[in-house]
Amino acid sequence: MIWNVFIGLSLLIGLVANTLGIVGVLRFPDVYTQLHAETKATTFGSIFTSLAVILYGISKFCQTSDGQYVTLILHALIAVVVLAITNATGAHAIARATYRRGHRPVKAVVDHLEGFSK
Amino acid sequence: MRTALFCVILLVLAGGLLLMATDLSFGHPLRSDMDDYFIRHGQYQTGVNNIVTSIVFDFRGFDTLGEATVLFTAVLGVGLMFRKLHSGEEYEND
Amino acid sequence: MSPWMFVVTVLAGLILLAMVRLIRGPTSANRVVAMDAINTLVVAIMIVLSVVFKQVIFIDVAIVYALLSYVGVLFIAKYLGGEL
Amino acid sequence: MALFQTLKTAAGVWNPLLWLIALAVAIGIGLYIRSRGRADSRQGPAREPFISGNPEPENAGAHIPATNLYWGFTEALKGWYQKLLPIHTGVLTDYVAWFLGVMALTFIIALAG
Amino acid sequence: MKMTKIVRTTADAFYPFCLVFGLYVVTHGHLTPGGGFQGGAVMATGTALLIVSRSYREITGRLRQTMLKLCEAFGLMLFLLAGLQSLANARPFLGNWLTQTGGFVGSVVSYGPNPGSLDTGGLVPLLNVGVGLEVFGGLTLIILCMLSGIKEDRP
Amino acid sequence: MFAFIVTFLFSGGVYLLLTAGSGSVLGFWAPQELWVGLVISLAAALMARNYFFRTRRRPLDYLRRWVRAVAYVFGPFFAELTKANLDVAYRVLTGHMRPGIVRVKTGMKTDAATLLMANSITLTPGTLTVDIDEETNDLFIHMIDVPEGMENRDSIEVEELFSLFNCPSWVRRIAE
Amino acid sequence: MTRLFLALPFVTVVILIILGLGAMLFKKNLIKILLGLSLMESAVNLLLVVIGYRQDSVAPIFTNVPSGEMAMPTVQALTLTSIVIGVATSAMMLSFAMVLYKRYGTVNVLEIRKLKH
Amino acid sequence: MTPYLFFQGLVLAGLIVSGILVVTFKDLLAAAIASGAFSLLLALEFYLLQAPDVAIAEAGIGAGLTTAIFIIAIRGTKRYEEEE
Amino acid sequence: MQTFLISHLPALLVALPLLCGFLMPVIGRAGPRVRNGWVLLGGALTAITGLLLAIQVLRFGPVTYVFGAAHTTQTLAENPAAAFPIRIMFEIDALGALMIINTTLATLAVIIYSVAAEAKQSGLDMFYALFYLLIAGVYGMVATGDLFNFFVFLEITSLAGAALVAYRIDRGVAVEAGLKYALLSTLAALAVLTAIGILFGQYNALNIAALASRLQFTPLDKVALCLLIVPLAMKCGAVPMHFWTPDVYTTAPSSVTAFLVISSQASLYGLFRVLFSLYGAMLSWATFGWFLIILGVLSAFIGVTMAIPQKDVKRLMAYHAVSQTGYMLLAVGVGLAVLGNASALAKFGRAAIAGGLFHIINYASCKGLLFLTAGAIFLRTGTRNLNRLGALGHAMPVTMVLFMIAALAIAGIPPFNGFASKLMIYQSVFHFSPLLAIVAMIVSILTLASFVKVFQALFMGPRRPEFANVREVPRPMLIGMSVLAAYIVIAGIFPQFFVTRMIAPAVNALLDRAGYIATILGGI
Repeated sequence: MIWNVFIGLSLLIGLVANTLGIVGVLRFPDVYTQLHAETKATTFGSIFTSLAVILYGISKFCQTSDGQYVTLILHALIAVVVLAITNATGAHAIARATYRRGHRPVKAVVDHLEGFSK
Repeated sequence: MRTALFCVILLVLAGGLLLMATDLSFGHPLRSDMDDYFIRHGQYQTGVNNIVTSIVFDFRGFDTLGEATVLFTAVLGVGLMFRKLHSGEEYEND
Repeated sequence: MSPWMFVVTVLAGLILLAMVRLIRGPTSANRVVAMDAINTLVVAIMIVLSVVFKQVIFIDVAIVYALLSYVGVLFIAKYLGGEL
Repeated sequence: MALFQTLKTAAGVWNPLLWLIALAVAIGIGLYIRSRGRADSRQGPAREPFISGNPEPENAGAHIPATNLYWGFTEALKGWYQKLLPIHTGVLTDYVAWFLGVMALTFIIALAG
Repeated sequence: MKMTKIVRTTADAFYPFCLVFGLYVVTHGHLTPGGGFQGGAVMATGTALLIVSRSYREITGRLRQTMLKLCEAFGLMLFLLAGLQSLANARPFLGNWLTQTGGFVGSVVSYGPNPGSLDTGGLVPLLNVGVGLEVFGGLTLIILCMLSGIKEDRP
Repeated sequence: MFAFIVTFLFSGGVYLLLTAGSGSVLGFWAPQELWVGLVISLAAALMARNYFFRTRRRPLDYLRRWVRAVAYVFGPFFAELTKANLDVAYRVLTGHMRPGIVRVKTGMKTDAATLLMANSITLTPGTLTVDIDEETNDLFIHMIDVPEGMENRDSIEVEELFSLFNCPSWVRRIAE
Repeated sequence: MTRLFLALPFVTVVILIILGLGAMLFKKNLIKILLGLSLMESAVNLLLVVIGYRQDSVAPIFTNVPSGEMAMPTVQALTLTSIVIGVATSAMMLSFAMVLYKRYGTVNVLEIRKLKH
Repeated sequence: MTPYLFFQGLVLAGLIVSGILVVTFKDLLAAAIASGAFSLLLALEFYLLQAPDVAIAEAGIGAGLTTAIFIIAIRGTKRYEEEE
Repeated sequence: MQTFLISHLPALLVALPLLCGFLMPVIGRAGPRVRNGWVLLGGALTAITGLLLAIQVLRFGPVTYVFGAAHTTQTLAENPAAAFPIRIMFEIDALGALMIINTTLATLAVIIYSVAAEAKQSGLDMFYALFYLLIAGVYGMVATGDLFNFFVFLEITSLAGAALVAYRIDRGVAVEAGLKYALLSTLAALAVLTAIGILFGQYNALNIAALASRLQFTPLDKVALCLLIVPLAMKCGAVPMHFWTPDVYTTAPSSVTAFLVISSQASLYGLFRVLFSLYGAMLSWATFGWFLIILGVLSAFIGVTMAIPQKDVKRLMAYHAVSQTGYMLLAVGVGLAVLGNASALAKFGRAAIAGGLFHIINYASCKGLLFLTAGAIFLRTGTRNLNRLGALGHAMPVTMVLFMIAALAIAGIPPFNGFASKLMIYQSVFHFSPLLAIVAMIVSILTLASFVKVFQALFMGPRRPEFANVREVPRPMLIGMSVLAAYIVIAGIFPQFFVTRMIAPAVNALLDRAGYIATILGGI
């Protein structure tokens, strides 16, 4: 039973984080701030929904000790790790491309990258 | 005029194809004897757990050969497009 | 409706929301952001759905998905940055 | 011999061997008639081609370009060609449109009839 | 032109992962979702990562088109010769002459859900490997060739 | 040769993770999985050895670093990530922001450390890596809320970005 | 309502096919036409898979599967074949378009018409 | 109507929307991005239809490589579709 | 050993060209001599396999081959009453054998020709590899008994064809034609795939015979029929959809053009197969018979009138290709229209179909030879413009004779083979509708007229200075062309031999839908 509480909690956190992330993508004015919302919030949300799956796998494994739940846990873990790294790097790539394209941050107070060119 | 004609063509095609939505039902195939055979016997006959793979590589392996050939053809085609021409290799096309 | 299914449905709704950014996004970079968000959400959906369907092997799809859409994003970013 | 049988069509027969023999006979007759002619008939000014009194052109100028060969024919069928040639636009979209149009027409024919 | 150090390092780190995962998908094609095409596509994505993170000149210095062509031809020949080999084993073309023999990849499988074992399937894993190699070489070559097309006009 | 071995070990580890739960040898693996895994890791290592690993280090050291990396991901990094999300939630709900791009001196010496640092920065509160100075490994980050006074400085130190833990030192110990 | 949702997959397929055809008929840019074509290919793949779906079925893979009726596997095999064929044709036609742009300087189909009459 | 059907309806709606975007965007890069998102959703749909093999293939080939190829082709030609 | 090879001929028919094609990029690295040797060896082996298989079919009846089954029982359900094939099968009946002979003839000629004709070009190993894939695709299309497999081979054929059409990339015109071909082919293949999906969703079978035995002819089947026949008619170049034909045939290298004719005839074969064997008894014959007839008449007339004002020699010939395809569609359409009327069928329908099928192989040889001679002229002079060519008869006498043979044959002048098939078509069509026969004859006359023009423009006239150093083409090219010329003369002098041995069984196979189904469903 205690597992179910944790699973439910993780799912809830994941949902809230994802929702906030998407709302951020919709509300924020420029690419950089949207990337903030997208990268952090949706990655966080996906990690928590996957954490729920992992917890589910652990609880099932404790009950049945079936090999397939090991697979479930490990594969979910790998998916999450891959997702986190690719999201962070992808966000960096998009941000850099946007800057190189000439879009400057909206209402920026400081821009050290301005004169720095390759 | 042209646009109207094209729209009529598209409408007729859409109408004909929409028959699918009424005659075929989603989730309840009309017949499935061949697929039932695959599901019941495929695993034993080929020793493959994944029935899709057993069909792709065993029951319909020849299609897969053809498909690999298509990919090979595309690679050759792309290679032909971006090959280096010999110096002075020209064909008159008038 | 099980909690898993509820989560999945809400996430699908979020995908449709993210599509609003895909439609409106003034520049291509905004659209890439929206596509990235959709991508992340779809991976989450796939992982959760493998519990709904009770089929462990489905998670492989999610891994492939997370891995491969990254390449698409990188190509678009490289093009946007004028480096391709 | 199956090889030498006559080809039976819906309403008649056709035997190429007989035709070849007939052809050979005709050629033989022609050659015979030709050999009976006078050898010196084309001497003198009769050899020169008569081109409305103009002098005979040089070798290269004697060549008639292919476009001019059926000028009369295409001129006579001008109306037909004026309809036909603009259809061949060379635009890819038109090719696709004709294909889909025929398909739509066939849909109507098949589903109605 | 090459992308930043961050992207390059990520690509380098993911490259062996892509290869291993692709080969995993290929070799487990008869047990889990996947197979030759999907695994080959994953492996090709690994090289696509390398290609996208580096400049064209650097990547052509490292990835040889000849090797990829050989890889492709080898995969196809594996497929075709495995098919022709079954003629010699009194089966029709592409007959599965290895399955259920108890040998190399011929463990006997009975009907029903089971966790699955790698040494089943007979010819199928072999064909999977062939197609995987072919798709890997082919898709990489396509991307490389198309890139060479856009690099031609720019010194 | 050394790079080959490290890549081989990494590939083998990934393969073992992927196939865990398939049998009972050594707890989780079927015997044929191990053989196939050996072949696959060899093949992958053969192809990827020039990319995956470029610096020279002692093997035992390597292992220790991996353990540290796992600890980092589950400890400080996760805490920062949580904080980042609270931050994002705050911004989304209020819309308060004061963006800017600042230069951060990291002082990282290797590529891996730079990567880890950059990804940590991207996933932690209010910061996003935009560009990198290839020579000095300095990062240019987009901050959603530049603190008062920071816009006047030429560059900032990386430690200023993290409030809960000293992530940069973790990163240095993992990957340098 | 349920009937509508049951018919929705097929309706989607038809809508996507018509969208692709519309792109091919009304658009003048070659790349756009090819995008429409790949859209149609996806739609046909979707049609094939939708045909083979059975309600409340499980995937046709026996590894660690819960008991239940299985979806039809043949169509999935056909779809696999068709996906790879799709990417092959797309790649080839796109490289044609690139070479064409290099020679003609345009990808507008109204200007790619050296061959006519 | 089951939750499954409702969820599937959402995904199909997303498919249709992104399909329309692919056709209507004048900016070819945006169209290619929309095509990538379309492929992602299509893979999710295949996943829902219990076809994980096809989903992997679509995710890998459709979302990753086809997007890459289209981007290269757009780089090799030109980005904007001119007005008629 | 012999029986072993004989029993596996259908598999080898496709496997051998594929083997040659797959190894070509590897072998091509060993140098041009090795590569040419490999090309010729592969061509010879392929041709021998095809001929042996065709002879076997014509002598001993239809051949079926099941791919991948250990025993024939594995192809069927356990209940013999509801037996159905689940694996891919090749089913080669007399019609398939006719197409195989056709393909073999062209393969031989074109391979020998191309070794000399294309010798100085770049990317040749890829060129020959694609050529072998094209050959394998055509063989597969005409031999297969499985609808999805037909689709796969259709794709191979169109993709390889498109890549070969675009071979001459230096000006971009060829690439334009290749793009048009590839795009239309892909569209056609997609339509075929949709039809396959619809049929599979209703009847859950992919084998043509099994599908035919289960067909109900519901409205959805009518949609599938349209989705099958219109693309195939487009691929064989019937008139409102013929626009790609001149573009593609003009710009491709000549050896490729000669083989593209064969590949479009394979589509024609598929069209007949769908109409007769798959749908057959279900169709409203008159509707679809007239559909074919109208397509045929339009093709014949518009094709030939478009040919006359052309000034590019290959483009002119391409329009003639459209026109000649019209004859086949017309003749078979007449046969289809009277399918329900037994007396009319016996009186002239059968002869009409025989004429149409005989014209397939005759036309392929004539048109192939014409394109090959055009290629020879292009090789020596570097132009295809009729206005600039001329007086080549002095320098290239053998080519001139070969051209004359082909032109006379395709215009229907005795004693060449074109006359025999055209005579059959005229007479049987005359019984059906005299007007159609008159149109067909007018078309024939116009064909002759335009070839007189070509002949005059190419070979006649006094010597010209710009072609002073034009020589006869190399011997391998002449040999390749002579293969086709020999067939033209032989089939022209002994037409009855071919009709009784090849065409009549093919007509029976085409009309005997129950037999086609029973070969697979009843025989096991």
